[in-house]
Amino acid sequence: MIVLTIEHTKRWMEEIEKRMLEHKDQLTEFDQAIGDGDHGINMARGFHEVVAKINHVTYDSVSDVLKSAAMTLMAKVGGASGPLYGTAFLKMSMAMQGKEVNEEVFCQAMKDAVDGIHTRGKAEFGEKTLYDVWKQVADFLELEEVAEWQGLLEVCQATIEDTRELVATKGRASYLKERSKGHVDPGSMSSFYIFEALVEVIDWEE
Amino acid sequence: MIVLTIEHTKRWMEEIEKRMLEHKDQLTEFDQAIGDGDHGINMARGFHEVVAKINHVTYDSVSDVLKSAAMTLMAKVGGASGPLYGTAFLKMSMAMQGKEVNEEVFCQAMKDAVDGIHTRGKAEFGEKTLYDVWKQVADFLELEEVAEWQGLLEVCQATIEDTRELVATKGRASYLKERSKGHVDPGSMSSFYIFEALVEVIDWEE
Amino acid sequence: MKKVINNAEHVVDQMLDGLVSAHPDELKRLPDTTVIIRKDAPIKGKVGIVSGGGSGHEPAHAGFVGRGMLDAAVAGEVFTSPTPDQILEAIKAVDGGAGVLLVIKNYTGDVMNFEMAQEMAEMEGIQVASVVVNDDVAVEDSTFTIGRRGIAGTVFVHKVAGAKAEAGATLEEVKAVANQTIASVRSMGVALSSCTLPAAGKPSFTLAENEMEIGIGIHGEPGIERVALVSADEITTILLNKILAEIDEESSDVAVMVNGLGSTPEMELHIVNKKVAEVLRDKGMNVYRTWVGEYMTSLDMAGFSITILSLNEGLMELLVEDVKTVAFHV
Amino acid sequence: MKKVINNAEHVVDQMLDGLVSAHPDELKRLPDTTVIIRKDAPIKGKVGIVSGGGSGHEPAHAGFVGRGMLDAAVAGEVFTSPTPDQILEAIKAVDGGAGVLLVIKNYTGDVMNFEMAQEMAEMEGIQVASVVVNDDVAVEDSTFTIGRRGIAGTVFVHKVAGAKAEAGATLEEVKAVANQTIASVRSMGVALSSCTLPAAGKPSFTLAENEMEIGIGIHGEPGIERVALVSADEITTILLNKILAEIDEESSDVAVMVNGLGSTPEMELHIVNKKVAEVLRDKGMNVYRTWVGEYMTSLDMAGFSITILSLNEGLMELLVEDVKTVAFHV
Ligand SMILES: Nc1ncnc2c1ncn2[C@@H]1O[C@H](COP(=O)(O)OP(=O)(O)O)[C@@H](O)[C@H]1O
Ligand SMILES: Nc1ncnc2c1ncn2[C@@H]1O[C@H](COP(=O)(O)OP(=O)(O)O)[C@@H](O)[C@H]1O
Ligand SMILES: [Mg+2]
Ligand SMILES: [Mg+2]
Ligand SMILES: [Mg+2]
Ligand SMILES: [Mg+2]
Repeated sequence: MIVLTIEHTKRWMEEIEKRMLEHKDQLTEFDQAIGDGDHGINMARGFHEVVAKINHVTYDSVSDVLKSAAMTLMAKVGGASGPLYGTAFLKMSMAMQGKEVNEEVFCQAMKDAVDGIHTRGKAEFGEKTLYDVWKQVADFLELEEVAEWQGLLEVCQATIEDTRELVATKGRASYLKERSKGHVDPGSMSSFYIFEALVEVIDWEE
Repeated sequence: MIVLTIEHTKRWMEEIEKRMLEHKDQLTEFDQAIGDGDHGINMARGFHEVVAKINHVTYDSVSDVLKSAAMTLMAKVGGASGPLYGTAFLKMSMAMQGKEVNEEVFCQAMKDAVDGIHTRGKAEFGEKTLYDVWKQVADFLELEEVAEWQGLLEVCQATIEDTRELVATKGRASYLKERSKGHVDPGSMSSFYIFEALVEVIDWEE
Repeated sequence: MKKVINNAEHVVDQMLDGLVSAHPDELKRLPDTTVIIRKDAPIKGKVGIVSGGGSGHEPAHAGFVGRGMLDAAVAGEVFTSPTPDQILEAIKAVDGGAGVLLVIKNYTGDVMNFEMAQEMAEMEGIQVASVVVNDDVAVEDSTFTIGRRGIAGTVFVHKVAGAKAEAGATLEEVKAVANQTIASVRSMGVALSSCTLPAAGKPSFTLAENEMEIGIGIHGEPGIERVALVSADEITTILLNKILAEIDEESSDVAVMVNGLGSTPEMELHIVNKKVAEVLRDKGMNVYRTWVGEYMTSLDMAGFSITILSLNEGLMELLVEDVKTVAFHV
Repeated sequence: MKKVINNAEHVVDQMLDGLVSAHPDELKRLPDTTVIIRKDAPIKGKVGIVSGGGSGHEPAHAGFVGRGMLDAAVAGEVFTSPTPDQILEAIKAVDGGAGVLLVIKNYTGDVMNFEMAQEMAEMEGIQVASVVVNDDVAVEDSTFTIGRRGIAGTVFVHKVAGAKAEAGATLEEVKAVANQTIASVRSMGVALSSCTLPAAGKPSFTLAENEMEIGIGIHGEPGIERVALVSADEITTILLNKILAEIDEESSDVAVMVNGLGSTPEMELHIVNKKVAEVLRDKGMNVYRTWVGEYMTSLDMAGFSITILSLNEGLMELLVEDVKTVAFHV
């Protein structure tokens, strides 16, 4: 069964933008608490640009849509999250090249995205970064039927809750050491919105 | 009758210092309202230095004490009030040179001080500066018996009250134009303390 | 109030020592004074240039001491004109036989103290001339007022007079070009927040979260009006219009200074300068040189001032003449 | 929040235009980029030096573009590393055939974005080397951490590498001397108040009226501890001890930078420098050169940082070599 069509994918990006704008202040506040206070601003700017870009182009494949998104994120976000999200979507795009995006292809794409984030950011699982969320989601999708994929929202939430009490050891939050405990990692939160949007669009057809 | 002895004069300066320190914040607040907020600081610093100076010197005349005071004020206060008070005491000192300070000599000294302030600052009566207070006091002393001199406090107060509602046309306060109305001129207030101290020491013997 | 100081009474003294220890080869503090002079002063046969004023305007005035600008800067207490005795020491230290020019900002206190020092120096046989800078168009200049205040435009007077003196001009010539600069320079400032004097401990005034004071003085003296904070472009236009209205626009060549008052980040000053450049271009004026930064501050006040100097051939040359100071560069 | 801006989204763009219009003869903005380059770049046969980072640190980094220092500075959004495509444009614009050195401040984002740009440039056949500055001793440097942050010491790296490149050295030589500088420079800062990002609209953190944050990062990242505000001398001693403990004190010759973070008046920086000079003298160290002012700011944050660069013959010469930039002078 097809998980993502070109339309789904464009819609996915729009749903992400919607959420990033809606939660811009929340993400910025999270980043003010354990970072430098620009994450919400970065995400809102980045995905706004992504939507602006893809709306003006007609694509022949999901892979191409995600490639546009990846390139735009790399060029418009900056900071730590830009290269990481850019890499994630670029790897997805590459894994989907010349393919219809069914369950299997999507799972492989997520796997590659996670590897991409890992190589680029060099964070291990449990260092309290967005990597934690992506890793958990990828593992979950592999195990579950598409029908069950809404479940990934609980997975994200659970991960965010689990990592809340961790000490960050990568990214700006790591400067806080013990003081990073008890705060939600901003990048994990923005990743949650990315996957929330995904569920939204996958449900969209039915 | 002798109005000021060397001792009186030293005591006069000490009494002024006491008041300037005590009312430092008040004078600064008045100057924050219509000036640049340093008058209390300037007066406290200036008269503190005056007392420090005269306590370490033995003088053979009131004129010499006032000359020391004048020179110290000119060297330590700065701003507008420094040269003006410095000039005032210097003129007094000159008027008392080689004389015992009786009622008549003191009145002449006050007259000269007022003229000195006038020439140095070029303010006319009613421009809402310390000149107003000095002028009124000098005129009053000329009319009254020493016995009545405590009365000069009311004169100062009255002048300060009258000038409160005036628009300042000299000094920093003049930049406020209409907005200077309703505020007491800081220099007039510090002048009040100078004369309050004077009354204090003149009574002192009795 | 939060300040990085040891004791409010010693801020000026310690600041001067800190400045000199950062520039031991160029600057010297006259012992037991608040006077900073060029280490090579007095310079034989050169007119000496002395300026100064209250402290709290850093880098003014000591930051402008050096070859091609000031020979000496006299620092008073915070926002308080220096005293005649200190100014006299400066005059004596830099007189190279050709006389000394005093560059005074137009404030009652400064004028009185510098004039007294001038009288004393003349009594000691030193040839002294003085000029009074009054570039602040926020204050009306009439026979009924004490006249416009001297603010950031003073820095251009220092530069021009300093260059002229360095070139070997006479005291009369240096005074003339200084007065020509004074006649051609106009400024106006705006404050977004008050400053706090170290010894006062609390802000000199208060502005609401959405207010600004147009025409603020560099000691926090009130300006023309207190209005709602608007955009950088709008503020810039308000200030420029007032300034240009009071300037002799005969010459279309101008020098620009966008001066930060203390807390306003350089980023914002550059945003202002973008608009300044656009407005002047649209008016057909030619910006010869621009300085953006902190030159005449007001402690930790947030805000800025704009200065426009109308130029002729002579002023252009003097303005860009080589200079070696801590805070002014061409 | 009160800022002199037009629109939070355009602060970087408008700031860059304002900067260039103030220095049209020295600086140039690459069209449709946030890259500021030397107007005469690329310089045939000279190693190009490219640095940059998030905006909000003005005069860093564009203020250091010019002969003897940087060939290009890439500005990101406020506190956000610039993107690889922009950095790539800068590299291409300044490559004079001898290769390009990237001077990167040690932050995850900066390192990732600059490395990606380096990879892209190398794919296009440009020889690129990079160094990562990590002078902030407030952060411990261990294999379990992401290492020390890059703060004001970066300016000395720009100066030394720039002078070496100007002298015609090869990319390897320039990289080597840059790394030597990085190994010899240590800094630490303190904040008295937070900064406010234009787009955030409210302070990044809050400090009580009597608090200061020792070891603050230039993006408002937390430091070592939040303690009661003490005297300038005490704060200076705290910072210096931590810095000197982490520096190779073999050499007794040092360069000093007392860097204002934004709102702290120059007066206070000089008071700090007085103490710095005294402490170093007492330790038998020789202060070769001192810079006091704003070089690596954090928007409108109140506070300062101290940087100590331990010197050898070679570094001394390069440090004082002639330089022509907007914000760094020798
Ligand atoms: N090395 C890393 N690996 C994976 N994710 C990281 C890494 N460093 C930072 N992040 C993520 O980036 C987020 C911060 O992004 P953002 O605030 O936009 O960038 P910056 O930290 O440069 O300001 C963090 O919350 C964290 O989830
Ligand atoms: N031209 C003048 N003539 C007489 N008194 C003046 C004149 N100008 C100012 N003053 C007095 O000086 C006072 C201010 O003194 P101060 O605050 O110490 O100096 P500054 O105004 O230089 O800060 C005013 O309140 C006013 O009384
Ligand atoms: Mg961030
Ligand atoms: Mg005053
Ligand atoms: Mg004053
Ligand atoms: Mg950031």
